[in-house]
Amino acid sequence: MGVRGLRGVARKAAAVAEITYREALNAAMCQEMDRDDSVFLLGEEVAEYDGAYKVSRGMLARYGDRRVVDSPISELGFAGLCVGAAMSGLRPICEFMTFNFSILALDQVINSAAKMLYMTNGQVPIPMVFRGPTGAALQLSAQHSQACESYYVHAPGVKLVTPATPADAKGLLAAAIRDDDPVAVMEGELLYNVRGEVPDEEYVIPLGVAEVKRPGNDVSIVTHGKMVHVALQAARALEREEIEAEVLDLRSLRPLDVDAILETVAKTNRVVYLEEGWPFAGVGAQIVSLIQDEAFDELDAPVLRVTQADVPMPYAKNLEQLAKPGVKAVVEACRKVLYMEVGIS
Amino acid sequence: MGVRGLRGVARKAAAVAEITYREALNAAMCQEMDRDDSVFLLGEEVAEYDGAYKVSRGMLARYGDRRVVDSPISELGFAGLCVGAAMSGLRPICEFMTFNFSILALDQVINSAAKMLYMTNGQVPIPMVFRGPTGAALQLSAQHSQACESYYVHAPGVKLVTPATPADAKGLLAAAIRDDDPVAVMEGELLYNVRGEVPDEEYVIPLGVAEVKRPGNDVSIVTHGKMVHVALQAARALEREEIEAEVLDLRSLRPLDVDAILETVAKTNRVVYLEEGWPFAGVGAQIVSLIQDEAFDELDAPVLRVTQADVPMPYAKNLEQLAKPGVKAVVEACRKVLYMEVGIS
Amino acid sequence: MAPATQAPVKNGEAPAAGDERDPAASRLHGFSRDELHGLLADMLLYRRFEEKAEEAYAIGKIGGFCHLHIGQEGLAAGSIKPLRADDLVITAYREHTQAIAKGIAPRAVMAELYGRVGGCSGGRGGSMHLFDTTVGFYGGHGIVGGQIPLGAGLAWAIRYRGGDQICVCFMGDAAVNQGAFLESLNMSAVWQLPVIYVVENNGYGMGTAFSRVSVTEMEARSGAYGIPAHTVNGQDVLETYRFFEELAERVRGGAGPQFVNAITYRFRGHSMSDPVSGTYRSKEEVEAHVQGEDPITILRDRLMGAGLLTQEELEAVDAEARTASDDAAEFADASPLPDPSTLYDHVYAEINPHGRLFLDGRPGAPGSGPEGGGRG
Amino acid sequence: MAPATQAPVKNGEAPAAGDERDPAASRLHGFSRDELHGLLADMLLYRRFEEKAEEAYAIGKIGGFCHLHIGQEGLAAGSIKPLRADDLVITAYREHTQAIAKGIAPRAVMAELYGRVGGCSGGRGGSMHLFDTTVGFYGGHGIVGGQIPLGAGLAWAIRYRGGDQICVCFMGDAAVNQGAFLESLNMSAVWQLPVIYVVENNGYGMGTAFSRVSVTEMEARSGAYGIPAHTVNGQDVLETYRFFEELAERVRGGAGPQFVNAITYRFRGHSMSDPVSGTYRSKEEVEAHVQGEDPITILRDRLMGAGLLTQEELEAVDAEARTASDDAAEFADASPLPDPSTLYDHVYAEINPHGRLFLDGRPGAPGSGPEGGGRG
Ligand SMILES: Cc1ncc(C[n+]2csc(CCOP(=O)(O)OP(=O)(O)O)c2C)c(N)n1
Ligand SMILES: Cc1ncc(C[n+]2csc(CCOP(=O)(O)OP(=O)(O)O)c2C)c(N)n1
Ligand SMILES: [Mg+2]
Ligand SMILES: [Mg+2]
Repeated sequence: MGVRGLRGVARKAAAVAEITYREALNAAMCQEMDRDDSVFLLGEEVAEYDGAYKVSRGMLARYGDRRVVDSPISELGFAGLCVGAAMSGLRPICEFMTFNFSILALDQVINSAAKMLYMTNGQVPIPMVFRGPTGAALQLSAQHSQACESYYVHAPGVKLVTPATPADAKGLLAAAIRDDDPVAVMEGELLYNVRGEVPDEEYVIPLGVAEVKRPGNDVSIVTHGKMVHVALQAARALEREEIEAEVLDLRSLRPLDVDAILETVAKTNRVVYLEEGWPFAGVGAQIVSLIQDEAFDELDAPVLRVTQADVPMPYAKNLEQLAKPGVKAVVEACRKVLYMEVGIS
Repeated sequence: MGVRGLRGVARKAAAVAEITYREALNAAMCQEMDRDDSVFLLGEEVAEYDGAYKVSRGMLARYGDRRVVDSPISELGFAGLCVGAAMSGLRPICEFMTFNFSILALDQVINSAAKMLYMTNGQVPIPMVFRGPTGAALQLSAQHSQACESYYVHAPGVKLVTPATPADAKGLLAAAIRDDDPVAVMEGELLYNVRGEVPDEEYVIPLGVAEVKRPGNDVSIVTHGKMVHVALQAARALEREEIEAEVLDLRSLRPLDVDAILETVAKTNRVVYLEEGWPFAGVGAQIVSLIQDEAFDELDAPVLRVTQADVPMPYAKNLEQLAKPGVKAVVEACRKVLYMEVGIS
Repeated sequence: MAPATQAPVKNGEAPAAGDERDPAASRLHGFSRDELHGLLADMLLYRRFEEKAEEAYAIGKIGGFCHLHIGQEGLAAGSIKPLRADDLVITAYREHTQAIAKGIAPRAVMAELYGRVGGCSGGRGGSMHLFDTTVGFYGGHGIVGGQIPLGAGLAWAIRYRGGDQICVCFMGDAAVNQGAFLESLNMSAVWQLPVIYVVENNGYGMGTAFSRVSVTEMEARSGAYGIPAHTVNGQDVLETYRFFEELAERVRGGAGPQFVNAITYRFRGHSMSDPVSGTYRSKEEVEAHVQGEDPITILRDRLMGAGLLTQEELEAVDAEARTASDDAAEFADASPLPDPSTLYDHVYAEINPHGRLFLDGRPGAPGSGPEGGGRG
Repeated sequence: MAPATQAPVKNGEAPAAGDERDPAASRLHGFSRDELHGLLADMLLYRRFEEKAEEAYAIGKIGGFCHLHIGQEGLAAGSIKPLRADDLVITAYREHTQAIAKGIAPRAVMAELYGRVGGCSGGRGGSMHLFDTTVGFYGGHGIVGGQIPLGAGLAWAIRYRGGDQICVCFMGDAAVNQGAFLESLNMSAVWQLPVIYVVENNGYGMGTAFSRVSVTEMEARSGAYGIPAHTVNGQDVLETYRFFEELAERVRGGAGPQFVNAITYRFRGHSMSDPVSGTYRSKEEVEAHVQGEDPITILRDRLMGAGLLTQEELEAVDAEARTASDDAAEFADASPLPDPSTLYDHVYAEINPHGRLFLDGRPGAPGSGPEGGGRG
């Protein structure tokens, strides 16, 4: 991991510690709240309960109830309140218990946060963060298992990052908080316990820089968020067949590291896009469109996409497993873009 | 127009009349309300005011206030109320004054309407229509000029049609009302006054059947909704350069007439996708993805997309014109996929 | 302070046995001995059923979120049992016992929790999405407040058709802070819909006491729309039953929408992953409620006090409840997982003959499900 | 019935001149002659300004939606003029006169309506999105109810910083049926934010009388959250001014959120495309209000009745208003259209050095705007 590096932009940190993704998010918020009093955290259960997923553990005690605030279950209202606070220059971190519930708040995200700077001719930036888990966990059924990237990335005006590792969680969330635009930080319930090395000291990863999480020459698995781990598993499976897959983690969907995408396309000429969400007008559709537009002649095969099955998420364990994009589907897609026989392994 | 025909599925109507798109929508609703008492119309200003855009003119007088109902300005609430009524078997037509405002209601569209049938294991169909204008009219600025297709088409469970002509307006809206699934019917404020021939008698166009609005052999302009007219204008401009553009109007985005898309690709080998909305994860992205996946070898050039500029819609007349996808951009894109010099005409 | 926390029982304090016993002995509050035993049996069934579910969850037979109603059974029985079979009920995600009360077989509920084909939603819905429209149970909704407009819509449909059913729409106390509450109550009032909105006021939304997210009492919330507010002690099943019996008939008769603040208490954590007590409520608080406000104990004591229930009878009723719960679990366990080929079923009601409905490269015909994900 | 329709003036009936005149002559309601002339001049400016806008719209100089405030000027002056310069105002789309009242120059407002660079939003916002944060005017929002949570947020920020400003958040009568109203008022009450929510109750949301979408009176709407409700006659600028002057200081002093039902009436159609009368209100109703409830006429008559205004003075004030409006229109007309190269400006505050922000094939550098649309 980390092979491609950060193009020299991120601050190089000496000391690292192995912590969880959850702790990394917590560390990023504390890092930024320590340096800037205008940063505050607001959402359901974030204070007294330490967060529904314990991401804000200890923060109420540390910062008090002025800056760590439990809100009523009023997604549209508290998201809008945060946008309003940002209009006057504060830097709210608006936690959605999960992004599923943020569909209720989407009007404030799109019509207020995303469009504000433009329609005020630059007078009113919205320096805030929307964060929380997106996508499926385990058997949470149709209304609690939706990947929400498409809804946040379609409208210009919002940025979107999807950290996959603890280090990225810290660095990207910190960058999102410092950013002068509204940034959605989409996490994963199933990622919170993932452990990894994270720089101890101040750590910020610039938005818009993808990372090759695993180098390879034969086929590129481009992906983001939680699916990075599925891609890495698939790459390990392919390794056994002597196929070297490169795993490119976009990390940021807006801004999008187009150069990194074109680089990996040029390197392997074969691409699979893997994402957790539905296919129709998903993120992968845009990536395919971009690649065919800008690297049409570099492709040796159509870009294949692996997505959630185009159905609402079922509850039953077996159906859920079928519906989720899995290692097997990725491996088969990779074999297919390599014009190998499919369905053997 | 109508060259490709309806695959013999639509009822052939003898008598036609030239009416407006607005009148055609009205005719479709009356046609269906006459034959089925479970159909009703609910929305802001639809009754006493005859509709904000006068689409429901005369319907209150004809059907009474049991079936033509003015609602408070409560998009989430009345959309949800309609879904609830549909749960018990009624067939609501839920009018959004414009789809811009329906972002407030999106939770009920996605989490209730789209997912209901699935999570009830087929027990509770949602036979309803969401309808109203989408996209920009003239100088309505950022919050009133959004094309909302992506938000409605991403989640499986909702169908989406985008009539471009009066005849399509009548036939597709009628089909949408009869359909047992939730169907979004996205109209256009700038289309309401468009005139065209519409069958007088019962008229239904099956969902999922695209129509070649203009045949041509050199390049395909694939599009939907209001942009069909821009495509036809572009085709006429190209004709002057002896380029014969085919204009394929998808009419329905879910279900999607993939055969029709592949046919036109096979015919011209060069495609431009034109849409009113933003590019990132737009409908066009999906169409590109589909074409490169299923007709990779048929393409002589990358599929180009013409979309709204990736900015919130500005108010100023000149900026708005720049931001909207226009004839010139389509013509240039067509010339580009034909590898002709661009920027001359 | 949330009502449930400070003063769990606001009114309807149990009168002395002498006051409530009918002159014709062997009746209480007008209920016959059989009816009383029936209510006791109902509540015991709910309790044992959920204890069984708790066990099954612990050993991984049930997954996902699982929100137990334990402690709130008086409300389930007292509000749903007086309804007519063709009345409609819609609710949130803490709905196992409400589903059983409305008439879904414990087997079908348990199998749904197990995610099996025998479940009332075919295994696709799970704990939060129990449905059986044949008994008038319209789910089972997971977005807080999401069911409120839907409930208004069900009531709308009743009125539209000129029927005389009513709709009962349940929600948690935290749901009244969702905008959907305002919009739905207002429309219900404007259109005089036959709907009763019932807040199951257990004092907390997850870890947040109602008093921390509201400066007013619950009763104040419906007046803005001209909807009458009522308070009922949900731990007293007899009071609750009589109350809903009467209110349902009034609404059936055209009284228009009503708002009920039903005081209750949740004996378990918010869901299986939330400890029973800890950060947001003390062990003592929970203990006090379990001791003093258990709807089952309250009814049992009254029946025994009135000489309408013996220890043996109680044990027999309880044994039956346990047997039914075990049976439900056995049924669920034996019920197969859904057929993988049905993955794409029921996304759409009409499989349209034209075009492609599913955009992952599969035509959507049943049986064409992918092995792990779709393809864009 | 909507208040404005039935009884446009609910309280604050103008007392006889003798009652209101100060012992020290040449004062009325405690206002000095200069102050009174100032308020008259303000309202006349708003009126003439919007009449000018109406003209400009008719000849196509202004496009899109254009919602005039004519008839409601008493409220604009009476509620905003008593505020401090550093107090914040946020509102909906019928905001031309509110913007001027808070301190945006008529030139900058008119140029915005014209869509020119000299506009207060650089021509990008238009009539519905007037902004100037340097005078505390935070827009200008087009989604009905959308500004209500934003207003709560502005007030939140004041409290967060320990400031003593207040936020005044305006909305139309129809906006109180949006869920955002409940959520915002509730949060404001829970957190005791320094905000005044003002309903400009002109009796109609577009073509719908308030009475058709509410069974309660407006005053009933805020009690659910424990927020005090007040009613003021917005056609009486003096009453309105004194009322807001006092309320603003109370809120500044920590009284918490307030709700004001300001009775007013719109003399024009909902927007330029809506006829003044017709389907939803009769010609007679409008005429009666124009005759009896014009805030400018009311003040004029009182001043004249009290001997505080002569016909010549009135004409001079009016001439000034007309001159200022003409000047604004001339300025607007002379102001250039925005530079096409700025199309991609201000979508993001930070043009990130990494990656692509704009997905239509253009890197987003200023000056790279497309000729008609982007490219996916
Ligand atoms: C819109 C939305 N926001 C947040 C959640 C997460 N959540 C699930 S239940 C719950 C608490 C609801 O409390 P209450 O309404 O009082 O019902 P109870 O659980 O006490 O029965 C929360 C916050 C959700 N499901 N939906
Ligand atoms: C969410 C939303 N729904 C609908 C509309 C269309 N619309 C614009 S103004 C309006 C009426 C609002 O009336 P009111 O709040 O009373 O304000 P007034 O126009 O009387 O000042 C409507 C329905 C909108 N802009 N936003
Ligand atoms: Mg609760
Ligand atoms: Mg109004």
